[in-house]
Amino acid sequence: MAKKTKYLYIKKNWCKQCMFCVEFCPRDVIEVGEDGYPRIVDITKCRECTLCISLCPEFAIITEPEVTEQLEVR
Amino acid sequence: MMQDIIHQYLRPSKKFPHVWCPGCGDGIVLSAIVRAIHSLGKSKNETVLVSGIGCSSRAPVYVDFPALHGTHGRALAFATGIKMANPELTVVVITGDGDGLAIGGNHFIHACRRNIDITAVVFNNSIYGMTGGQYSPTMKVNDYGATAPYGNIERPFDVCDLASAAGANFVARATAYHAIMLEKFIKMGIAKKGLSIIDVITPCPTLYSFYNKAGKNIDMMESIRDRTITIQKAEQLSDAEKEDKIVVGIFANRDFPEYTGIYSDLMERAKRSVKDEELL
Amino acid sequence: MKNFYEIRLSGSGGQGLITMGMIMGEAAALFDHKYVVQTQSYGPEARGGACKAELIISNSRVNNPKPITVDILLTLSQPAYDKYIPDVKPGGIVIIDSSLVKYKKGKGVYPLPITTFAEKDIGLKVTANVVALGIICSLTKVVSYNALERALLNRIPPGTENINKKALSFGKSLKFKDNI
Amino acid sequence: MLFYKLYKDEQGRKVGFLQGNEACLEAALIAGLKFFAGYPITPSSEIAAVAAEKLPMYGGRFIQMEDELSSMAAIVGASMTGKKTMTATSGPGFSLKQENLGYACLNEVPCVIVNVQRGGPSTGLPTQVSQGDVMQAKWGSHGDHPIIALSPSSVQEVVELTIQAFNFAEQYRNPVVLLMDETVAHMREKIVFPLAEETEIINRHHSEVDPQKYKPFDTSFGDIPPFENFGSEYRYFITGLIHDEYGYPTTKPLEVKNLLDRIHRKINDHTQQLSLFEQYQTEDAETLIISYGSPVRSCLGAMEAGRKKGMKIGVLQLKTIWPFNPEIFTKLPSKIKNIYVVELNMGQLILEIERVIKRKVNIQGINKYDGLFISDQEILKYLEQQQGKKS
Repeated sequence: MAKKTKYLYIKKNWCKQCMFCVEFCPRDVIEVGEDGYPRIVDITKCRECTLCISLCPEFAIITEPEVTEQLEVR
Repeated sequence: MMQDIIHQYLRPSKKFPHVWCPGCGDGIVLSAIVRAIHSLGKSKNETVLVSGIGCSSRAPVYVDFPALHGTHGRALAFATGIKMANPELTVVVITGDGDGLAIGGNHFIHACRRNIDITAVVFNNSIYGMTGGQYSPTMKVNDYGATAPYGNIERPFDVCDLASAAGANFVARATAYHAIMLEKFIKMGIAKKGLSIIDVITPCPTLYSFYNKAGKNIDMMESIRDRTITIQKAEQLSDAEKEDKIVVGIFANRDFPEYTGIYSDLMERAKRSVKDEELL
Repeated sequence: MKNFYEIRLSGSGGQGLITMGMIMGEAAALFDHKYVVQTQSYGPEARGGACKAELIISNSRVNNPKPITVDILLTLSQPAYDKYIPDVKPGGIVIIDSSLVKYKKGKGVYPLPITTFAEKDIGLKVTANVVALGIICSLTKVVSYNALERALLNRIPPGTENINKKALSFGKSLKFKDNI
Repeated sequence: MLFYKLYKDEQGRKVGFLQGNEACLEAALIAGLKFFAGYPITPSSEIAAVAAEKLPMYGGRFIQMEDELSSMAAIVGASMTGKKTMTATSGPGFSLKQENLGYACLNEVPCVIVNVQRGGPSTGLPTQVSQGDVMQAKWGSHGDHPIIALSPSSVQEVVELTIQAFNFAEQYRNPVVLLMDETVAHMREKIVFPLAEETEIINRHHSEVDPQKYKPFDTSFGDIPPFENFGSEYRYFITGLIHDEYGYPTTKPLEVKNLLDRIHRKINDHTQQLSLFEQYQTEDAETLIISYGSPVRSCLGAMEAGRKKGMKIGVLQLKTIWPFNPEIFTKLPSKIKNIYVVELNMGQLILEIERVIKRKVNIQGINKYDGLFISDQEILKYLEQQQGKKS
């Protein structure tokens, strides 16, 4: 099975800027952006440990482009 | 491969973001519950979420299961009716420390005693969030709250000790920070026949933090992380050393007979006696 | 034969009065096809010294369910006798267990050592209530013997049919003279 | 352990010599009861005892909960799975049930709550008769909520109205209170249970909409939305918060008002169908006695005795207490000059009667609240005294 391209997306209109993802990502994939929301620094460093997803209280971290598309309309 | 499991379960007709404060652990616990249900392959139609009143009890409105947001403290009582009336259903109760152990304390111990096949997840943040930060039955002595301005003088319940003593088959504690462990315990709890209690230590970065100067949400999360020890580690510590610690792990995992199963056997016996009841 | 009877069965808790009331009521209502209402003491009263079961047996619809004064009074205990004797209507019938109760003689007063009969003649003290049923049946005719026996046999524990039948027919066979 | 036997009559109907409490549960089984949750309380305890013995024989389930609050919660939960459910209690327990009774009213969850009234307030007179909970049945839970309440006067009526209570609950998607009283609950009478073909049993109205489009409080089907079971393919959320058609919490004023209007309208617009009552000799009556529950028996006795003395007495028995039907009273024969309302309380339903009767007529309460049943002689004596005063 072909490995999927890594993908991480933060849905800003759901995010409440708790910054758990930034703080607890073991590989510093996410940082605080200039707009005050988390942003992805370097997706290649991500090991897909899923900690950011587990720790996101807002369900605002999305890992599949199709899901992003579905949710963006909401 | 990462999976957007929670997104498969959000109610399509419900608006987001949800009601909880930034940095509240409740969303973390809810997504752990959903992943646990998902990993057990339970059908959405046949998994019922039941909650009481309070911050945590708002959880079921967001996820696409049949769900009942009940009255304050009564989640386990509603859930008992649902499970008894249809034992085929998987019933998960979402409750808080105030909801589940103060106003619902009686239902809590009796659900444990009956050992009915329900999994209750206690979102335990030691405070009443929705009503403005009053002390709860799990607040530590000397912590502060809106109704404990001189420090709390009441000793807290240990949710796990209480549930174990009252007879629940599966009792475990995790924290919102240890979300993977939490998911594992919830999964074990749902899979277990009988009553399962999962006590989840979760931060209230708004009111608990305000009254106790516990810092921002990340400070609270780090504090939970740093104070957490395992049961094995706790056994080596003195009571004084354990004072401030959060002991996580499985406190009870046993196989007392489960209530609806016993009742089904009773029904078989009763049906056999119908012939005695024939009309004269 | 009157067409309206108010009856009180009284004694202390545990003497089987409530069971008697139910048997008599069922017999009159279901098998004699009368209008019947039966009530009884509840709670601490039912477990105490003056417990009662009451019946109204009538040929037409019964309105008041609870008798105030009675045509027939059975008393199996002293406290019950003392408490309920004033409620007997003029011309009413009083049946007294003379082995347990000190009573005042009078017209319509039938003292019989019911418990002693049950112990000696039937051989089982707890059948006193059934003996009493037999007495009420033959003395007052308020309920038919066949109906009473049928209702009785449907209620008692299996294996006790013979002794209960014996007790009922013994009560019925007694000869009475009222005590003036 | 059952204290009654059931026999079969020539037509094959079940007959027996039963208490009101026992008859209530037997009738509930006929109506389709499948789940009972209760907590011990005098004078309703026999209902739970019979439920514990009989329900499992017929595929139902019984549970004795830890308190009255949870019993009420459990029957609401069980009803959500599509089962017909019931609980039974008395005054003090009825007070505790109010919380989740209100929940059931708001969420339109069918269920039957039996309240065997005893003397109050507080622990009151546990083994004695009263009708003190009439207003509580209507107003006991906080907030405006719709309720249906029925009150039987004989054991046979207990059977009739218990079945009716389940039918109303399912038909109108609303809790129904069966207001019994200690007298009718504890007295034994001959009962004939109807055959299945003689009994109309109403079951829950289900929807035929696509599960994706189902809304638990959908108004497009009229005032009574179809109700689906938890565990079916219909997934939805219910809450004790004021909700929109999906069941989601709302504070939008229009949605709030529409919901409250609708849940009241669904009952009030059907007052005529819900209103059960009997009139006895009212055609030529100059004096009308109005009552409900067990005192109706004494009223009939007083009527018969009074008529023998030439008094033109009629009796109006209300079997449905709530919703209160004003039309019965506005259409009373014009010959009626005096109305007496007999209640075993300090005067509760009389307030409603006084409110709706506009024409000039003498309305008085005959009230007894000493724990004892009111006799026909007492009522007649009172009527005679009143007549004496006037002449």
